Amino acid sequence: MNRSLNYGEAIREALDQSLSDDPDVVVMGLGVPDPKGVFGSTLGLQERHGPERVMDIPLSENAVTGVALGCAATGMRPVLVHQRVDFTLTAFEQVVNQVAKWRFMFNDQMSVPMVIRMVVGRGWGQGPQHSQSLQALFAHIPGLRVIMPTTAHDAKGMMIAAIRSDDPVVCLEHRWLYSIEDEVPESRYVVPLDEARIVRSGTDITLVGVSYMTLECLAAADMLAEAGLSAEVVDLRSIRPLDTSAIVSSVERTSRLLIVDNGHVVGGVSAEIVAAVVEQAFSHLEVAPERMGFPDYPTPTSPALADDYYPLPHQIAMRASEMLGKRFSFQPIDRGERRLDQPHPAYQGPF
Amino acid sequence: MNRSLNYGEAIREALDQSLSDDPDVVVMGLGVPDPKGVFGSTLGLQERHGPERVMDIPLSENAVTGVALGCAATGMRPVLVHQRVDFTLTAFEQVVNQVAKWRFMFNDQMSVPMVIRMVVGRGWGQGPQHSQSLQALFAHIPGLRVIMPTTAHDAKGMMIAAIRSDDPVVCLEHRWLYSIEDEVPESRYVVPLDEARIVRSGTDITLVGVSYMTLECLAAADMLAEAGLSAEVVDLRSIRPLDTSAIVSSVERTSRLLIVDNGHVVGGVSAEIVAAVVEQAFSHLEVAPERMGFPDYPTPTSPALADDYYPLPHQIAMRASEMLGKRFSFQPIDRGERRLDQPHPAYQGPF
Amino acid sequence: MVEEAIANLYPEQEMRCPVHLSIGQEAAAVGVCDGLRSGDLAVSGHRSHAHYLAKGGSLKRLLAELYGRSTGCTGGLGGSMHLTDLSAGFLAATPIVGSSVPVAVGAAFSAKARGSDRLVTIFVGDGAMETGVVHESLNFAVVHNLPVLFCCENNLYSVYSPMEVRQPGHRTIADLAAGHGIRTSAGDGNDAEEVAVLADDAYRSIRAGEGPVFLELSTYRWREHCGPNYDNDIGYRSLDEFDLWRANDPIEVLAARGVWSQRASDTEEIASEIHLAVEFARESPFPDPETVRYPVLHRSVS
Amino acid sequence: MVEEAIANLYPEQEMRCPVHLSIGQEAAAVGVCDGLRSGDLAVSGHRSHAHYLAKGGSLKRLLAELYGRSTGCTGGLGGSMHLTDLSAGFLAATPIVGSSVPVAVGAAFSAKARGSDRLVTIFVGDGAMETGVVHESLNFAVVHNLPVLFCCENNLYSVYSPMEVRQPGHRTIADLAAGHGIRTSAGDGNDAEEVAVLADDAYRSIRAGEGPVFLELSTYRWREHCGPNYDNDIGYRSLDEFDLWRANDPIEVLAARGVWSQRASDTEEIASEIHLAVEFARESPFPDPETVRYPVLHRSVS
Ligand SMILES: Cc1ncc(C[n+]2csc(CCOP(=O)(O)OP(=O)(O)O)c2C)c(N)n1
Ligand SMILES: Cc1ncc(C[n+]2csc(CCOP(=O)(O)OP(=O)(O)O)c2C)c(N)n1
Ligand SMILES: [Mg+2]
Ligand SMILES: [Mg+2]
Repeated sequence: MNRSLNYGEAIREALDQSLSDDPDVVVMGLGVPDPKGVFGSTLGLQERHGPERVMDIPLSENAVTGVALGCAATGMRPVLVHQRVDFTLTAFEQVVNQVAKWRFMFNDQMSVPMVIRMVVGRGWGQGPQHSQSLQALFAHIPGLRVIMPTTAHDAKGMMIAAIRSDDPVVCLEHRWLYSIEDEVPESRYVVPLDEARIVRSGTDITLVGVSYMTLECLAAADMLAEAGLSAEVVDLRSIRPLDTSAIVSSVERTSRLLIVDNGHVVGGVSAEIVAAVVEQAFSHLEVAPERMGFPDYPTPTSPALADDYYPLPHQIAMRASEMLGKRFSFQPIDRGERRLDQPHPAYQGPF
Repeated sequence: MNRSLNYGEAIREALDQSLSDDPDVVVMGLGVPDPKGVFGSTLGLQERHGPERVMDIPLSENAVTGVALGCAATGMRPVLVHQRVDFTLTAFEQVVNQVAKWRFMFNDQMSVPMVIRMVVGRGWGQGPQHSQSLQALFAHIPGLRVIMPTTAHDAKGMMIAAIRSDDPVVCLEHRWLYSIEDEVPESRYVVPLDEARIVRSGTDITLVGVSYMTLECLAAADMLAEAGLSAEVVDLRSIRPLDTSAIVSSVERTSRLLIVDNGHVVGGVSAEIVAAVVEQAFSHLEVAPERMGFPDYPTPTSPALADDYYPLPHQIAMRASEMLGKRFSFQPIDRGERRLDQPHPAYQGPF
Repeated sequence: MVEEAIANLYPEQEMRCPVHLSIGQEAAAVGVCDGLRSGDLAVSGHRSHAHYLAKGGSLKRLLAELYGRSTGCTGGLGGSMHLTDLSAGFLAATPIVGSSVPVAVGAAFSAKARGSDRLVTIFVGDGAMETGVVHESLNFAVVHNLPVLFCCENNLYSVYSPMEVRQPGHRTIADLAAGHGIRTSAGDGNDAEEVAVLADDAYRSIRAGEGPVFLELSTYRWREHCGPNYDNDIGYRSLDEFDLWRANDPIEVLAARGVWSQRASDTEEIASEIHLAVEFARESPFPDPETVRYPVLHRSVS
Repeated sequence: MVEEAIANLYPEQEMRCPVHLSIGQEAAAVGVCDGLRSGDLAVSGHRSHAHYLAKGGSLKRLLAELYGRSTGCTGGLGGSMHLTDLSAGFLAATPIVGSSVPVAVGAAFSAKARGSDRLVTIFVGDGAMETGVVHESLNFAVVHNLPVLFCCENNLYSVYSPMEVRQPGHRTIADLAAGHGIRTSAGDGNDAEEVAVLADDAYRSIRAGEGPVFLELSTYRWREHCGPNYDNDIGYRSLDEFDLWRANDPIEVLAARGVWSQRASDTEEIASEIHLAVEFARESPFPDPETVRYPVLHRSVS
């Protein structure tokens, strides 16, 4: 029970177990069986389950999304894997017009049990076309489920749930989470696809984190605690449907809401959260909910510019304390030799 | 000055004048020179400006978007035309990864002066794949301008501005607006791409309408007026950037905000408006801002179902009056013989 | 006759959805579906009524769907442009051009993966051959040697756009497909017998595991692109051209050859079947808005 | 040598962006760009350094870009994967596979529309041929008879994926392109002279208004897909295969033929140029975050 796996290994185990349990599951995507195995998440699967069930594809993301839909509509449970969400825009038509709509427009006569895994890049100069985080685009489309697990534990449980789900599930995985370990049971467990999780209780303000930003929120909560402020941290996990009630009930306790999205603020997931919370908990709010996330321009490549692009824990703590009417000066986390375009080494579970 | 044109004619005049004024302008799209001329909006243009400048394309929206980008980056000003926004999802990769980002990621060394016109379908059973209204997807992407003119007057002025703009502009045109007339000057005038417009002043509540929904808001404002309530109606017009200050200053006067989007509510443009207004005018709000729009499922085809899909004036009036703490019962507009899957005949300018 | 009935009734405005009729192109549908077994699947695009019926779809459920009724093959949710009928082996028709093609390929992939002897036929138009996704689909089908027939009904137009502005004149559509290394053939799409021979030939080799086949059929649409009327007056095609194709009526072709004679009793029988289907559609209830408002997503898994 | 220098310096972690090196594939870039005039444009994808330099790009600005400096060809915003240098006639390189191809076609369209004699060359890999957008682009170029050369460097791999899982073995990439009715040729991509002859031949016919040409060049990437190292140890390709291609070194090919002999003085000169460029890059300032935060949109029009 105390076994540790990292995020990539956890996903691999979910795929491995699903492939073993259900002959209808197939895994396909560019590089799935290659020596790198999509950052380790598909390593060894082809050897274990054969080239018919774990396969590479041509550089045709659009058609292969349709192929997966054809498989799903005729009884299989395909898992499509993309090394960057940016690449999957080529398949956006299939996802939005077809995958999301078949079950509805065909009057529930068939379901579309497929999973589309997309990795979100960050750092090391991946720049404008390899590090977008486009969950908001999928979050707007009825018929899709959209998840962004943060911990290795949730990654495994939600992946198993996604594969078993009869709805299409889009799963966005942040690259910087891959090496982070957490307690991951060996059993085939399921984490619900539509529930946020309180990762740290607090009383003064609710911080909602999306994916990697949940870890930054936890670090910010530490800083706030040192300053005597108590932040509750919610790991959103489900982007569509949103678990509004979990957030609302947290805000009913703390009266303050700061969302830290891993994506553009404008027109993003954080806007929907604000709107939903305002609709349901207006009278509980002491101050206006605020949002942090990516600024309103594409990701620049040079580390000199990219360092400035992402919210950092001390900035989150600062904003939270301002919402509480305080003004402390929080110091950036000590990163030793590490530059900001690499993941923070200290983030390790269990969470 | 009192000349009337309908929306389609107004766009055609904008294209015609732009083609005449600037040899770099070209217009391309499926069916552009055909006998129907994209609902009339491109009729006669090929005859006037030649097949090199006004042209049909192969059924390759994705590549042609790249072609237009290549034209724009080398000094031309292409206008791409699509008969449905749904079709343009095939080109989403080009729009998001390339068109929106070139100017930024190439450090302003070139600009991308292109316009992508997309018609939004509605009614007559166009159903799940021909009547989406996906402005929220484009609104999330930095580097794009996104507009949705409501009146024929604005359609012409904003189209001319869009063509002259050095940024890529996505213009979404609601099919039901095409036959509606308004005063449209013959001159080459410009309507700013980033300003909302107050179409009706009021004191009790601010109704923000998106595209066709602005007309429904005006009808609702009439009903409210009969009940003694004074609604201000704002025609959003610009989806990206949002004219937040216009909305905020209206809300500062009325203390109440109801947004009626022509699109899905969840994760939509209305969420961004709520979030922005809450951030800037929290203390002015008497009640929580509310949102209306399309429900969280795809558009069904049967009129028996589609009738229920779109907000109607009496429902808007009802919601507004509830936000004012009143409860009136408003009657549906009398549509005579017309069913709800056809445009309302009474909507005519000047607005 | 079915589609003529639709065309006649459409102006009553009770079928409130766009319809793309196949009148003039019937031979392709009939000839190609002739060799399909009931366990095989057909997939189509925006112009799909003929394919649906030829694959054994229910006339009643089709008409009810056009009339937006709950008894339609998608319960009124899809309308003319989005059909499905798994009981007839008709997987789906969807109207984004090209977009249903990879789905058909996926169905063939799944058939092969599960060791079934199912075969899939996908219908496309000449315009669809300009979409990238069709090329990606052809390549995928060839690489995986899938049991799928691509049937292209080349009716010379994409809406009102002639070939010249869309494709080069010095290659055929079959040539284009052949670039992918797929077996191709081509024939007269207005001759149901010829079509059936070509299709059967294709099915034989597909069933023998020799991989996908591409079939180009030349044909012509008589009515307007979308809607019930003739549109030779609007000027995108010549009356001469129309008359030439009109003379090559797929039904007359068979009749002239004596293969099929449309006897008065047949005509009557069909007419009465159509009549019954229309009645059925008209008398069927509309879907109930309350039931549509179900949440789109299934309940969570556990 | 330039890219070897990049490979050597990369582990210092001062070039903080992904790099896709062309070592082993130089002959294609050099031979194809040889016949381009300065007013012509080149466009590329993720593996673009060689194309950029061969088209006359600045070594200093390239290295400064890799080092993320404000003096880089995109001021540090783009990095290795997003290059542009209009002064060198290098329109753009962008790394979404296939995505820059229609843009190149658009540049050719615009050249033709404006009556210029400009020609555009677009470089793609074998993997890109599997993307739908490349097919749409080929068709568009042929229909409009555009002045564009499609140059495909077939290095047998897409990342670590071999041809078998992506394309059928019984047709070549040139065959595939030929389906579109485009003129094609193919040759040894490791022989710069042969490449130049094929390219010049293509340019002659393109400049004569005879429309686009497609050129398939076989070649091989020596190092890993992305990054500075050799990766023959990870098992996706055989050492035999590697050695075979290694023996066919594009530079040795020329040297053996006596066309070009790499004299010590040349080597020294190049080394010093590289050294200077690296110095330039290292000493250049980083871009200023303040200036990047400008609003993305131009001011409104009036
Ligand atoms: C991606 C996309 N672009 C445009 C359209 C609009 N459209 C509907 S049918 C059609 C023509 C298709 O031509 P073809 O494939 O030859 O079929 P036909 O109508 O001739 O049977 C077009 C352009 C669409 N449905 N999808
Ligand atoms: C649409 C898309 N899918 C996937 C990728 C990831 N990717 C980057 S390069 C590459 C391989 C391309 O192969 P090829 O075209 O043969 O070029 P090569 O690397 O061999 O020069 C892939 C799959 C991408 N950049 N874009
Ligand atoms: Mg056609
Ligand atoms: Mg390659």
